[in-house]
Amino acid sequence: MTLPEGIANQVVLEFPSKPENVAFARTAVAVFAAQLDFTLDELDEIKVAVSEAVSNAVIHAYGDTVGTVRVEAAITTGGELILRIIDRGQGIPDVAAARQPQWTSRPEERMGLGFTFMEEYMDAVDVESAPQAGTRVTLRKAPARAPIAR
Amino acid sequence: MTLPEGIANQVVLEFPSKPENVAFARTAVAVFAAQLDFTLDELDEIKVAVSEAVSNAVIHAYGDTVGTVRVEAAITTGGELILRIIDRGQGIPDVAAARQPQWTSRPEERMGLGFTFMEEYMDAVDVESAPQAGTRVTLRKAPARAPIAR
Amino acid sequence: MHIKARRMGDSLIVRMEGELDLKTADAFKARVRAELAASGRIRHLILDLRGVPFIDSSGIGAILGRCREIREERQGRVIALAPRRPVRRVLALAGLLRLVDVAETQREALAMVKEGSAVP
Amino acid sequence: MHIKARRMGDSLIVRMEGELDLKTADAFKARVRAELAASGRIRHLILDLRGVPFIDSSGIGAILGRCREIREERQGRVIALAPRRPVRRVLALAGLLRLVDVAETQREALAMVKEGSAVP
Ligand SMILES: Nc1ncnc2c1ncn2[C@@H]1O[C@H](COP(=O)(O)OP(=O)(O)O)[C@@H](O)[C@H]1O
Ligand SMILES: Nc1ncnc2c1ncn2[C@@H]1O[C@H](COP(=O)(O)OP(=O)(O)O)[C@@H](O)[C@H]1O
Repeated sequence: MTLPEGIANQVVLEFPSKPENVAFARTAVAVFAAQLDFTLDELDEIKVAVSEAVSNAVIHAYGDTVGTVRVEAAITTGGELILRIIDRGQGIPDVAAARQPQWTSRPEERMGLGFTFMEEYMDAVDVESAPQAGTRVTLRKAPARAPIAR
Repeated sequence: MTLPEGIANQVVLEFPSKPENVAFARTAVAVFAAQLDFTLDELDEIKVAVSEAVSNAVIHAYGDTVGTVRVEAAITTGGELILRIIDRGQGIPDVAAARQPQWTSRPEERMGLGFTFMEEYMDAVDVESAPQAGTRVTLRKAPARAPIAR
Repeated sequence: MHIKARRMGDSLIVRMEGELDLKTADAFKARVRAELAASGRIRHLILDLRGVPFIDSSGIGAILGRCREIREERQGRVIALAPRRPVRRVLALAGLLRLVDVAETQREALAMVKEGSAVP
Repeated sequence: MHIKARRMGDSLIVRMEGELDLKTADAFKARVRAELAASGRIRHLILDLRGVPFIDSSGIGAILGRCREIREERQGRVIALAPRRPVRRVLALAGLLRLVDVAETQREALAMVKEGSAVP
């Protein structure tokens, strides 16, 4: 494994889109993130953000079927955490709308707060999505007490 | 992700062979294993076994270079945990010798207890290895209080 | 997630142990609904969150749904009992503290539902 | 892994916080060696393991190496202070309890090295 330029360490997780794997994913990512100097509050925030992004892949991406969820977690040489949560599901037709607080395609069951929590708890959120191809959510966060070196 | 016949759930981890990722791997596997009804002692045992197998891939497989370590963790429909720790490194010339207690190729630094700990703490240990192709260690364990259904 | 529920006067006290997320929210929801259906006397809901180390928007959604039922159908109150720091922060972030009061002890929670018996 | 070391009489007390594995064993080894090199008065090693939740064969190897140095070069004893259950089980499994005595308190550990000053 030659690490990409600017990446100090990296782990990849792959698992089926089952609800019980949401806890696995957020905990595994938090353990990896702890290689950086995050506070406990920050690690909790990362857990929530991962939980939201992975829950979305489980609920929204594959309808009633089970697909693969891939989580890439990297630590840059500058000390920033970059997370990518990737599915090969149905995609988001209108990303800008979906990111609005309280916007949800399932108003009966969901609150539409997933993206809001990701925004609130991470430094940056980026969403790339294509119909029938899937969705890739990129989340970034650096420890507040050790600003990233560039 | 169509799960293989007889597999109820499965996660894959991939990471570079760096010492700091040993803790990541054992913790992530333990979190996944907790989906079965293991006791805390059993989860500790699984952590030790994973730590040994992943440490071996980090120390022995790739010499002074960094390679990829892959960990596949599966739960069978019968309720057994199956772990595969896979590297594409130099392989083990004589597996039977290597598995002997206190046998190590690095007597200055190592104790040769890794395989012994794996044997002691898991129900079954299987080692496949080929020179210059790599090593695959398979570890199995079922919760003692809930014997596997077949 | 382990859930225990018991009634005290016109309050239902639900004690949870475990993380409240996509996997576990349905069990919580089903349990509270079953308890409410079983007893028309229940007006208030006290959620004992001491054993809950984590919550996300799926868990928030499950709590919010119960708030609506309690407040609209029973004209009662929902009290969160001693949420841990990460859970408290998420409750605040979601704006749930406008609908749910926080008590630090069960005694305090029971006093809260006794004192003001109307929706606050 | 945080390591603190201090000398009390002819004992070196090393307190560790964190998991003792491939990543951290070297720091432990280097620290004890440095302390031993710095003071010829040290005869005994007390390893305060209260803050160590995990150990594997890499950690065992690091402790065993220190045992050899203490016993052979200083004719002293090594005491494991209050190892937690998973650590204690691995120490036993590795056969290390033949070389290392276990004390439950620091007081007990210090009494142990005082009483029998020879290798047991
Ligand atoms: N991975 C995904 N695949 C398909 N659609 C998604 C995905 N993630 C989010 N969405 C869409 O975006 C909407 C908003 O997401 P979110 O803010 O997390 O709220 P919620 O999950 O509560 O609906 C979802 O309702 C869904 O329609
Ligand atoms: N993944 C691996 N790749 C190459 N060699 C290995 C691997 N795992 C184990 N070995 C060989 O087997 C020996 C015994 O392994 P083990 O019992 O874990 O002891 P130790 O790691 O302390 O040497 C090692 O010293 C090494 O030579």
